[in-house]
Amino acid sequence: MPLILTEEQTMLKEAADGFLAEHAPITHLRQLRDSRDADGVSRDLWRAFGEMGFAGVIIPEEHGGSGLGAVEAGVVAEALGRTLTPSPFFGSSVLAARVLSDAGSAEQQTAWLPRIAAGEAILSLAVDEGPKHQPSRITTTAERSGNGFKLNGAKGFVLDGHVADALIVAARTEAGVTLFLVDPKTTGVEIERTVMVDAHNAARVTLTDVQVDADAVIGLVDGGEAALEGAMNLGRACVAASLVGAGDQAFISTVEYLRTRKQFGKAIGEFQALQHRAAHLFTELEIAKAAVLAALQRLDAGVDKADLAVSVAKAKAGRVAELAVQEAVQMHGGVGMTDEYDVGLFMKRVRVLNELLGDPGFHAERIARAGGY
Amino acid sequence: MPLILTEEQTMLKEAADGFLAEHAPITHLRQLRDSRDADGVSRDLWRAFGEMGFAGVIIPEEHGGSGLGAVEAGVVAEALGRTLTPSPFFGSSVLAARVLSDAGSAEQQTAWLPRIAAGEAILSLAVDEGPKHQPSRITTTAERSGNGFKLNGAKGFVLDGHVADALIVAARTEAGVTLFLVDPKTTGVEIERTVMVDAHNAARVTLTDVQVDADAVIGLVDGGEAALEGAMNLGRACVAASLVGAGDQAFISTVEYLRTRKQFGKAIGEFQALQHRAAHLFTELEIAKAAVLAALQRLDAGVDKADLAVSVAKAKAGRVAELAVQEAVQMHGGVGMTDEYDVGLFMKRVRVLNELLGDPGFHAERIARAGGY
Amino acid sequence: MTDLETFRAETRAWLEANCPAECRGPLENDEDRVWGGRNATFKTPAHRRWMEVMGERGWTAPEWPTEYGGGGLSREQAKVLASEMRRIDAQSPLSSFGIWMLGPALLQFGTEEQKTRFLPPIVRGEIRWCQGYSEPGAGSDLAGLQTRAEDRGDHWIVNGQKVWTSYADQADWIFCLVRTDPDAPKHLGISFVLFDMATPGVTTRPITLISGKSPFCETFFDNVRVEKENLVGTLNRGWDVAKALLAHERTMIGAMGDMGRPMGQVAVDSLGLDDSGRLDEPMLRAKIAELEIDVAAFRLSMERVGDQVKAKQVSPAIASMLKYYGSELNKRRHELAMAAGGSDALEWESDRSRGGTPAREWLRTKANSIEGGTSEVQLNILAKHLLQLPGA
Amino acid sequence: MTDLETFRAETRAWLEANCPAECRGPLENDEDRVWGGRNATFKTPAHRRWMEVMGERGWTAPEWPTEYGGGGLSREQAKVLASEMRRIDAQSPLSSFGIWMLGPALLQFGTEEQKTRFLPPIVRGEIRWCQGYSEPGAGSDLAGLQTRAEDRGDHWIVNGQKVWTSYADQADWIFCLVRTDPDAPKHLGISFVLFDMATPGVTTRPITLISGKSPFCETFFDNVRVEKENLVGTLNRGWDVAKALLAHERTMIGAMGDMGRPMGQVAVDSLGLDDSGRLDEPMLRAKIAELEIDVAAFRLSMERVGDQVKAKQVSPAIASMLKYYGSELNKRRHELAMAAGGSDALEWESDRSRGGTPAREWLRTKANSIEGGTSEVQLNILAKHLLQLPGA
Repeated sequence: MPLILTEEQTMLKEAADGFLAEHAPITHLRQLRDSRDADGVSRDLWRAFGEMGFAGVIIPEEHGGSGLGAVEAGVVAEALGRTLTPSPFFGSSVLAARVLSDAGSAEQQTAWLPRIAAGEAILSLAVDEGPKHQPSRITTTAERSGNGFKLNGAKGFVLDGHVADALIVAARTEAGVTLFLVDPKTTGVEIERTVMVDAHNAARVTLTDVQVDADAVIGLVDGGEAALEGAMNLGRACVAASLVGAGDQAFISTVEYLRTRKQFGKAIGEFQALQHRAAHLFTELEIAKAAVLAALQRLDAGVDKADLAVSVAKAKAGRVAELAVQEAVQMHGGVGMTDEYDVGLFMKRVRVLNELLGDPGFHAERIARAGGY
Repeated sequence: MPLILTEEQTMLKEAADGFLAEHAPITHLRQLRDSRDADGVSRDLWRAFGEMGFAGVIIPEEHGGSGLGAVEAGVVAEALGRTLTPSPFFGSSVLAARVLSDAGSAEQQTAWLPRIAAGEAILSLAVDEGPKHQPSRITTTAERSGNGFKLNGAKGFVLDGHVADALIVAARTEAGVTLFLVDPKTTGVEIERTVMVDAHNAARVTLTDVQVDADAVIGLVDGGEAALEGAMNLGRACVAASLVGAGDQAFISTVEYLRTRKQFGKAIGEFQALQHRAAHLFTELEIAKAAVLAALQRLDAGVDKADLAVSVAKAKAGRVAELAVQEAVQMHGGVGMTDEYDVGLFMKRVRVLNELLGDPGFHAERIARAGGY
Repeated sequence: MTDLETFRAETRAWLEANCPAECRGPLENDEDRVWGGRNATFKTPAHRRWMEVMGERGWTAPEWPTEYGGGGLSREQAKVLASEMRRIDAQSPLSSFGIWMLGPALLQFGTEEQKTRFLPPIVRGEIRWCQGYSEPGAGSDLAGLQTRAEDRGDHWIVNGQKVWTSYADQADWIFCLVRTDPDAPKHLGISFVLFDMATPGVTTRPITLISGKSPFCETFFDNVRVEKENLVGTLNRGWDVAKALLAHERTMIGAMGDMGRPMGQVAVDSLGLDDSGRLDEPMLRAKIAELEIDVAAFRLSMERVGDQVKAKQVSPAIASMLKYYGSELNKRRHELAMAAGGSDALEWESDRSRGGTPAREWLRTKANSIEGGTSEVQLNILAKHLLQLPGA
Repeated sequence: MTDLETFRAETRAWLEANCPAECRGPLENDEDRVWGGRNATFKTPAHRRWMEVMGERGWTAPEWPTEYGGGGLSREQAKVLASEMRRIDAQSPLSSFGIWMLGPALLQFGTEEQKTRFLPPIVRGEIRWCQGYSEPGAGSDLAGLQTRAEDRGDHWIVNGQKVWTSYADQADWIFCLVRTDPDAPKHLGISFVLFDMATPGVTTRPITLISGKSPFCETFFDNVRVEKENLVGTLNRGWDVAKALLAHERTMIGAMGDMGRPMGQVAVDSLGLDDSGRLDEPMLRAKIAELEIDVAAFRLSMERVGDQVKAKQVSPAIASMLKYYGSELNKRRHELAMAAGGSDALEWESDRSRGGTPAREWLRTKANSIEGGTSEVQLNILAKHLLQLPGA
């Protein structure tokens, strides 16, 4: 398969870019942030997302979704990276939708997938516990209790957890990891919104003797790891796409600034030292784009070692986006440091996306382990 | 103590630079290399080194040396780095001289130190065994046998081992490491010269049931580690000084080339991209110089954690010298790739010095371990 | 007992007697600093007292001559004073751009009258100064500034705009670069002048940074009257004064790279160790070790440059080297601190993150390589003055 | 069976029948390559036969038109041929700058007569070509070349010197840039000409590189006669031909970054694993993992550029991106290979190091970012053509 978007995918990209430019440009983020919006995310926008088919991009058509694949989810994620739009896309449309589509019971799917696709429900996946992404070391426990389970533990970095209609909680059971669908209103669930540096949304979730029924289990008891890993890999590739979107957009603004800003009697883009750095960054971004598209395509193709392609993409996109926003602020000079200019917002968002679902170091470690060294 | 050379040290530096410029400029290295000299090193030059007081720079005056310290040894090492002169300085005047001064018996000192100082004898320290410097994992053994010991093992990267009048071999004994003074003509000692990429000299030494007397032991049985580590730290700091010398000299030639070479109708040093890279490299070199001088001063002062200062110096000087020679070849362009120009010789030498007594990764690991992480 | 030992003993006794308990121990946060000035605020009355007693003795500016209110100490005595203050963990009695920047410039370029008039109130913390250099159109190209001063006989009328004026909204006076000859080559038509921020026509507006609120302001001059007696140095040669002052600022900013706890420890606290006793994030660990080597080497380099300057072995342009490397290093340091902090460090408002301190500090460091001359400007200076490359 | 399947079956059968056993399996070293030419040498008679049978079929240049001796294959067929050759590990029958570089230029710019005359002997390996571009004074500034061609009616007289002429001492003919109008702006007075290296006045001298002996030569022209019929393209517009040809060369050199065994494995072989199953050099390990990520991403980027070029979604200047990144990556790769090899890799002549192969390969990679246009030139091209920065 060629490493370029198909015609349909290109149309989707144009639709997503167009929709976001009109309905959720960066001013949308600023408005939510500066008004100290209680949710930090717009439910109206989210429903419009549903109507456009973006919220249900990977959800099967029989459940009201668009029935598309990873590449298409990545296209939407990249567009969100360009406009920095806060939305429950990663948590709800990618991670939760994928877990439920893969491992959910018919009842669970019927109950939630159409509502996610319509942008009516927001679901959140609760995996991380410490400051770093370490999904192999989940310590939240679920003990058998009555007809179901009793959950105890603390989760952090739960995307949009404070506005979630349901949580998917990964907990350790006797012989593995199990995924639970938890109503946030259940006794013992405490949710604290954590306002993040990028004005996107996350929460800390504390579970104290939270009693859930047996039908809260998604898939098999002790058998949640595969669905979790599958969803996270899709999530990682989409986050990588968003990193490329954010990095590339910061780069585009910077090149424009280089062309127009004058110092020492000429456009600063005439200075060869900046030209070379910009050309280097361009190169890195193109290479990151290839890695991200390849990872998405491989997820769709279900090939062996797609997880490694995902790690390459997440690590590479992360490092490159980091370079892009650093160069963007530096080349913008003083104004790049002001809240009034947008480049700082890209720097903040890239920092968060880099931490999300494993930073470049986490993925480099996966590459090294898989390479037997 | 100020981080600059004293007046006496400056005079020594001028003497060393002057002597080498006259008697052993880079043409001396080329002559030895291109004539395929059997030794790869000039004994006449080495005796002249002795007469100048360089060969015995750290050897106490009562043994015919100059009785100076680490800073002075570093001054000579830096000068050798600038002219790429092959000489037994590291192996004989630094490592072996330090081991014997620190731990040798009166007989051993009397037998060897004056001859090293005079440039009449060449001694080599045999530590490394595998491709990397791992002095904590010596596997060469010395078993008690008759009135002495029987040595077995294989050593590599033994500086000037093929012309050594005596070898100091680090071997594992029952409860530690012991240092042995071994006559290379002893039965069971096989020495193979390994012509190195930089046309400096090293050898592989194989020891098969090599019988030595008890008086071959330097210092205490099982107690050689301290003397070994002390000598290696001095050696590392001196190698770092040589790295700075080589890197700085390559940089000086490059700046000169930038001023004179014309392309696109102007001196290539007018191109801002090259200016910034040169200025960055200048900065790195100045910082490396500070780290090296500080390490040498701390060794002389005998302060706590001088070993960490040495690791900082060796790692920093190594990385910076590597950058310096890479930039030198690249900025020289095609001619930098030719054997006719000297920059390639600097690249080769820096590669070898980087590997010698622990590469930057080895020293970074020491820093991390010492930092408790 | 040598004179210096006597001085140490006396200083120790005096500090013990005069440094209030409230003024010992680390600052809790930057807002607790004492800046002095007409509208000075103090965390406690003790902080005011501490500023005043130190100011009276001239020890807020220990090496300035006593005739201008300074401490009149020798370099060695000043080092003793500093070490004795460190010994009891005494806070700085006064933070002041007057002491750090304007004072040295006035001592070098000012008239006797200016020194007598302006220096003592600086020492005593009575007048707070700010710096008017950068303009919206003239950032790196500082000499391209447009704020103009029209000659009106015994005074100038100043019109224009400055930006990045630290604490302009709280300062009493400003030292400012203005264009006094619009027809001269750009470096030659600039003058260095002083005026009161209360002069009619001066307005300020704070700038919000990506890290949040900031001390920086935009400052507007609308027909501001400036007396000619407040010209420092020669007319149209203000660039020389500015350069001397910038070298000072650069060394200050460069020194940032030297701050804070060892990064390895920061990371261990956040992430813990693995079974082999190594930081439980191998890739991050490798980057931290490289950083720590660079930090250690940079610290030594600052020391060496100090010694070289003292021994007159180096050009003053070397300040650009420290500025460049120190600020890049500090940025790298905070990138790693953010990685070590993980998602905890991403919180922006929580108590847990002390109001987003790690993230705000991280973002703040991005200005290090811009303020006081960008990294690019420093590299240009090095290429020109230290490498003497053609056309630099 | 589709046509392509039929073609595959036939190709497989033909290769089985015609590719000698001696020509299967990896080349032992670079000197075993078949370069053809008047003075061709062959490792074995089988290697000559292999070149000849492939040449007859046009399969040394599979996609060239049959009328010029080529294979006349479609892109899909050519891929099948390549994959079938890989299947039996067939060695390349012919290495040739004629096929890689001159041929595509002639197909685009040559006259019918030139194509008929020069292409078939290239395909059959009868004439070996070399490239005369760089000059001592004109490296990166290729268009600054000084070799001049004086007009003498039906021929030119060429005088000057070239450098970095690969295999000039073994080539039969040269394609060469010469200045035909010394008064024109420098890009406009250059012509692209062909001549026989046996012409009186042509001499060559090999260049020794830092990695040892090399295929590169200095080449001198002393009153060399060149027929006007051997001009390719338009007089004084040789720069267009040269540029087209360089883009080709750049992609080739960039592809270097893609070569070889995974670096992690190379390092494990040399250094082993620690108790936790990780490479026993933690700092090196971190660098290798970063390299492998970059190598994997670069490989994908080459694939993507190929697909973009095919879909006409990208400027041809993109070749500069691959050239730049690929050669820098290859240099980094060999730096790490040297670190992984440790002191063993420093040996220069021993059998153990196969005559210093690791070190010689490492040193050789340093030319990657110089030959075919330096990294700096590639960045200039990207800044100008892809970023459209002013003054680039």
